[in-house]
Amino acid sequence: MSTRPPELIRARPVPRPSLWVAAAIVLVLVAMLVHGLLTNENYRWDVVGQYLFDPRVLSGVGWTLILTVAAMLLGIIMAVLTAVMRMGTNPVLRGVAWVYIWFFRGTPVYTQLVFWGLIGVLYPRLSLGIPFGPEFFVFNTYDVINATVAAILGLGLNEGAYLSEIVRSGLNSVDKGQWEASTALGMKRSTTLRRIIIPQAMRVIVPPTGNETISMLKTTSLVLAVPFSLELQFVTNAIGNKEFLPLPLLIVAGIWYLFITSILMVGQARLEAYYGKGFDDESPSKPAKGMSKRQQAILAAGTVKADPNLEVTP
Amino acid sequence: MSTRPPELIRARPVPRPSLWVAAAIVLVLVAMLVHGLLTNENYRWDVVGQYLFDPRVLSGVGWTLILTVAAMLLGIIMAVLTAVMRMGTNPVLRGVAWVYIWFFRGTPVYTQLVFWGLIGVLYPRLSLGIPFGPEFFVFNTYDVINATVAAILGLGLNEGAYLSEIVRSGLNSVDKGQWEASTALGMKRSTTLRRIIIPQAMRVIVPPTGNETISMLKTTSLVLAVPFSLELQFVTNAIGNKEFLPLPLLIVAGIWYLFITSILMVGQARLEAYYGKGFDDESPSKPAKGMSKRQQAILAAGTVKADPNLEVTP
Amino acid sequence: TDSASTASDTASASDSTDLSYDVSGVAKVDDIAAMLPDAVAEKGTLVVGASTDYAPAEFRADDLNTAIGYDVDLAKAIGNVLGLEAEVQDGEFASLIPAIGSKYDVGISSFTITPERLENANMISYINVGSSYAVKAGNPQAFDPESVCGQTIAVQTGTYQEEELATFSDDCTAAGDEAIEVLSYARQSDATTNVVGGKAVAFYADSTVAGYAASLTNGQLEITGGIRDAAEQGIVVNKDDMELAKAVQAATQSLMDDGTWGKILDAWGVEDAALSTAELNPKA
Amino acid sequence: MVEVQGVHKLFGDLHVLKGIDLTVQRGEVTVLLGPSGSGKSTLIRCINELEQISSGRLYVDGELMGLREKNGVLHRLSDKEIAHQRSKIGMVFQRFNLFPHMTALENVIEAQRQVLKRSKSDAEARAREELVKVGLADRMDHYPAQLSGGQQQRVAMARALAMDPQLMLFDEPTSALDPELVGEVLNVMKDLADSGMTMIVVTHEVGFAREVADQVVFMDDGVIVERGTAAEVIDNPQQDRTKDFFAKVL
Amino acid sequence: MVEVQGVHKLFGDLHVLKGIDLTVQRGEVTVLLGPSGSGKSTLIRCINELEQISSGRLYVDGELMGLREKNGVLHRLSDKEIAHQRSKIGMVFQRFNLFPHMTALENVIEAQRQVLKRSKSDAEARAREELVKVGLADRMDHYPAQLSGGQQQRVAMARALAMDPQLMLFDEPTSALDPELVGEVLNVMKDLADSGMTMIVVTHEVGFAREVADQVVFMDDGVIVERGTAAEVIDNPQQDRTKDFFAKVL
Ligand SMILES: Nc1ncnc2c1ncn2[C@@H]1O[C@H](COP(=O)(O)OP(=O)(O)OP(=O)(O)O)[C@@H](O)[C@H]1O
Ligand SMILES: Nc1ncnc2c1ncn2[C@@H]1O[C@H](COP(=O)(O)OP(=O)(O)OP(=O)(O)O)[C@@H](O)[C@H]1O
Ligand SMILES: [Mg+2]
Ligand SMILES: [Mg+2]
Repeated sequence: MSTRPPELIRARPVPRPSLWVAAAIVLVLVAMLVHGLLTNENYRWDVVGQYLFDPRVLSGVGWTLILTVAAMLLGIIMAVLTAVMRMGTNPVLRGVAWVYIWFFRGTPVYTQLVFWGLIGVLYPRLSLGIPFGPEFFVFNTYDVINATVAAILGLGLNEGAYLSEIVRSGLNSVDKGQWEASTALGMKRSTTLRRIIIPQAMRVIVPPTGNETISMLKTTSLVLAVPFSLELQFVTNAIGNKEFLPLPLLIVAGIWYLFITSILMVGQARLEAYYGKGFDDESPSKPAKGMSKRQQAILAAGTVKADPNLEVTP
Repeated sequence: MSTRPPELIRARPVPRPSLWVAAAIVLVLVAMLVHGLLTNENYRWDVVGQYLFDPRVLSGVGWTLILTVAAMLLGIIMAVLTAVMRMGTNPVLRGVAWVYIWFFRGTPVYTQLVFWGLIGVLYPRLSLGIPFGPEFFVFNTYDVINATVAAILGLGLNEGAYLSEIVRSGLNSVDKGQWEASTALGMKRSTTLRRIIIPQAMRVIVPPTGNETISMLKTTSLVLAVPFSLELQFVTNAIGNKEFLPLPLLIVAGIWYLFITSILMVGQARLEAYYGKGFDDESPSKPAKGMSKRQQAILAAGTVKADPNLEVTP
Repeated sequence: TDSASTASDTASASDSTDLSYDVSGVAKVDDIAAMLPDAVAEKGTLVVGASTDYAPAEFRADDLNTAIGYDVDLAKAIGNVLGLEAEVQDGEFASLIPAIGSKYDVGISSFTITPERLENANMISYINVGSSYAVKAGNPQAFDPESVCGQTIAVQTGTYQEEELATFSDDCTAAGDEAIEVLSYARQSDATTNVVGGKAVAFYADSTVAGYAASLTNGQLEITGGIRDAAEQGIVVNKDDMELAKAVQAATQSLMDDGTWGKILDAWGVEDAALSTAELNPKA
Repeated sequence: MVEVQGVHKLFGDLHVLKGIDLTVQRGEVTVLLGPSGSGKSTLIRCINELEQISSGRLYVDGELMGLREKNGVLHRLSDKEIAHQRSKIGMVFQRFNLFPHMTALENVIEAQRQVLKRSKSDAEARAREELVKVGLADRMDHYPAQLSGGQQQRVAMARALAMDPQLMLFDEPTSALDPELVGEVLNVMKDLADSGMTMIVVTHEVGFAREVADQVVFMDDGVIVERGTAAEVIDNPQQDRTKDFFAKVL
Repeated sequence: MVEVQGVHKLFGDLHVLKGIDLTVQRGEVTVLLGPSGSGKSTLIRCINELEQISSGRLYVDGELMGLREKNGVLHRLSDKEIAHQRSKIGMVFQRFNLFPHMTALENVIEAQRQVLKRSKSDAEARAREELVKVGLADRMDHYPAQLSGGQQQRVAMARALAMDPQLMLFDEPTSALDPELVGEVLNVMKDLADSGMTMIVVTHEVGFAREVADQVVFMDDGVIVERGTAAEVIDNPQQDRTKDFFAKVL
């Protein structure tokens, strides 16, 4: 039996003039756009360059990243909690989870942030104790919920409502057979979730969560409602305001957002490759580089049905 | 053969005290929250009531809805266009679609809206003609792109970048066998897309699009960047500002958003039922009421794999 | 309370290279300090809320952290008279107003006094600021402040001038003329930029703000038509805290009487704006 | 061992089991045959309490399944009690349902640790033993995706057997396998039957039924049409429906 | 009718077809047999240009598939030309692949309208004719989901036949069907063979091969191991691999 084919077919591809026409048009348009961007003096590229690495801007970038990460972490915790509550049998907890999602999705995050910022005004003291009964600990609200905490709470709780549905859809995507097999073996719901379902659901949950992170990056700019005034958009606005040069400073912020988004998108693409490869076409394709054996195994088994690598709004 | 079982089993359910404890705790907390909401005088419910149906507020609601619908329509058009471009074989068009998505997802929509508002300053004249060659039509930019148009363009183009991935994932979710069958029958790519793939992909595309609509509702408040000053959030802020009563007017806006969101959520649940029933559990369940025979048939055939009813951020 | 995480800052503007008037010479007046409610007196600080994006009244120094401006100097001076340390904290309008009386003791942030507002807050008048139109240098479009109908005019959202323009516009349409196209921006700097950029013919703002903006845009803008119908601005105190309102009123009055207030405004290049009586809830 | 008495099952309005009576003796192998949709899967899922029956009574090892009668009133058992009843019954599914993120060995260890609370070393020793029995001594550290269908199905059997079941249920254990691989799974099942395990098997493999079944049950449309030995039901059916079915399948 | 000359197919580094030579005469029925993964599906997908071959030549009806030789240089055909070549070849898939949003009739009409540009009435008349032939006169207005697997597969055959193919390819057309439903599809295929259609059929149904095949081809691991009549290959194989395979399957 021959091991290598004698001569591979090397054929000329079909000529496609429309491709070149399209390419030409696009290149001209891009050239015009870039030309316009560079020469239009409204953009003041000198100012952009001057402020791009301003220490205040850099600190703004840092705070934006901190808020993004912290809010996403809180969001994920809330999301897993409520997703499990919604899948459970306890109608009260299901109701609570539903109301949480309804309320936080239904109201603008800006309004929510205003309220978190005002929480100390509305409820000056927080107490831990029996409702209508004795209180064990009493805090001055503003001691506990300072601006940073309020910003993270506001963003995180809002995000949790959106992530909750992602987590739920991830849990639902795991083949029912997996539930049945563990049930038939006598495993409890919680054990099944922890040991069997969640490890497999990660494939579906992680990519859109990456997406949400990209959105969150830009949503952080709303924390000026708290008011929290150290993140990127606020800082660049404040400088632009002061110098009467809002446009170049918007560009400074835009460049940073685009830069971080690009990094996150690369990360997301990696994650999608890690979790999703081999699902799109049914052929046994090469697993993504560096994928753990465990992950390859989940993938190859195809017990997770959906591949909802949906992108999500900011 | 017996047609009805002689006696249905009517057994007492397992007592679950934890359920009642949870219910009690939740009820107390809800009672406290409602009590706090009603009695905390910062909320000024009298003012809320007074402005809830103020004609300016109602007109704001109207404009918000108009913006939402128009931006979603533009977004859907852009999304289908770019999703098809990305799935195609022309590398230039694929590149353009990718850059579009990268840029519009990567920069904050607020910044985009600022630029759309300033487009007339940046490019005072729009011309239709051969690049670097003669111009056939020349417009004064502000005649074409007024505030409403700028707001819709800004929101719609941003949304298109997010929806694009939803559409793409919908198209990908259709069983590869459908592509192969039409290819084997000699059908062209475009015919296959139009006649075979898109009708089936709707099941996956429509629910998250409903979601995006819910998000868009609240994103419209960012059009103050254009500036466009007729939508709900702007109007209530302006009134709150004027009267020194920002909190009750935020609540007015919040109630309206929550109300419209609730309606949209009902609509979305209907859509999901319409498109998604019978997928979650593999049993042949009853199709949703009012579902067309055609839709039932797509469903029952199960040629669309994913059920990514993912919720999406605002 | 809020630590380094917000842009709040204590009255340390004098260390900054930014413009300011040194009020450290203003001494405590015991009679007036005695009028303070016990809670505030015991606290030892006067927390002042301000929306620090309105130069030159209240805005941020170069470090983006320190609040400066003539309102800020006034706040510090009032603090000195009352024997308190004034602390200016930033807040967006929506989070500023409801928090006066709890998070903030008073609000000093160029609030124009209107009858509607007086229904919901105590206000103490301290400055009389007119309105001015600013146009591109040389007024290339020959904007005439006396015939504004059909013009495109930028304004900052929520300002007194926004309301005024709405009224002018109504007058125009009532007279069968074209309405004014009002571009309402969230920030004054956006309004300014759009006049420089040519989207709007003019912007309409507090005369102080317009003058300051014109001076900062390197001669690209000029004031046209002079200072127009002036309106009083006031310090905001919670409706239910008459005691504090009266103490602040007395303190402000004493600063007017000893000339400090006039000197502060002089230092910021804002002349003729100082009021000579600080009136509590004036009938505007 | 298994007593099914007048069991009905309704899914909403759909009447799927219409009064099933069936007895399976300890050590006996029962093969369920019948056309698609006749309710075979539903019946064995009811025995395992994966579905709740709508009417009738079901006993396994003398114990009433899923219910307790106290003072003439029926009470549902708690999840924990049901899990306990279930742990006596092993089940092998048509689609294997191995845990894809665990190796063959881990698959067999998992429930022993979580449900029977066996020590790590005990569970592992037992798992190795069962995997050797099904002929997978050299595949223990492979993930399911690295195993052929027949090997996966044998892991699934080892996983069930490690729980010391008194009854094994099989729902079309070979119908998802390539024709070449069917044999290896049927062989393990034969060995198991020979070892005296009580088994209920849904299958279309008529050869297996002939060779191993003590009792063959033919179901159609939610009722048992005919039952008896393989020779009676398969080779000499009395009912028209049964004759018709075997005419087509054989 | 079909000439496969030294065809190799690589998926990346995976060498799936390793030099296949095969001739199918007009009117002949060829049955492909072989274990899973041996390359049977890949071979018929190459014939239909659903996959591009890596090496060798493939002729259908004397025409070189997918390529044109001009001045000694190979050029790929455009999508349009390939679609035209394809329209002469009908294909029936294991999983039917009917269009779920169209009725049986619409399924058969669609490609006639879009590809052959037949008029609406012509296409409908032809569709009815083909559906009657496969015995579905009374099921034309049903959606695929309302049809049994056997009925769906027959619609798929009608859909392919309405395009006037000169060659029909079948990839395991009965392996997704319940045992009871296999017969009806095989019967239609037998009729088709009797009518003189050239057919290449991948199937595990040895009975069908015996009855209908003019040529039986046994593949393993990307090569043709043995070929001949059914009597030769199935009942009296020469190669060990072939013997082994039929020993297990029969
Ligand atoms: N969860 C469910 N909800 C509603 N109907 C169901 C459910 N499970 C099964 N059914 C229905 O019950 C009937 C019997 O199904 P069952 O799976 O028991 O048949 P079966 O004999 O195992 O058939 P097969 O050979 O196809 O597996 C079918 O009509 C099926 O559609
Ligand atoms: N698109 C593809 N990409 C990579 N490998 C593929 C692809 N399609 C098939 N293969 C591989 O080619 C080999 C032959 O596959 P093929 O489907 O032709 O086998 P088969 O004989 O039809 O088997 P079966 O009876 O299971 O259908 C297999 O190893 C398969 O994994
Ligand atoms: Mg079954
Ligand atoms: Mg195959």
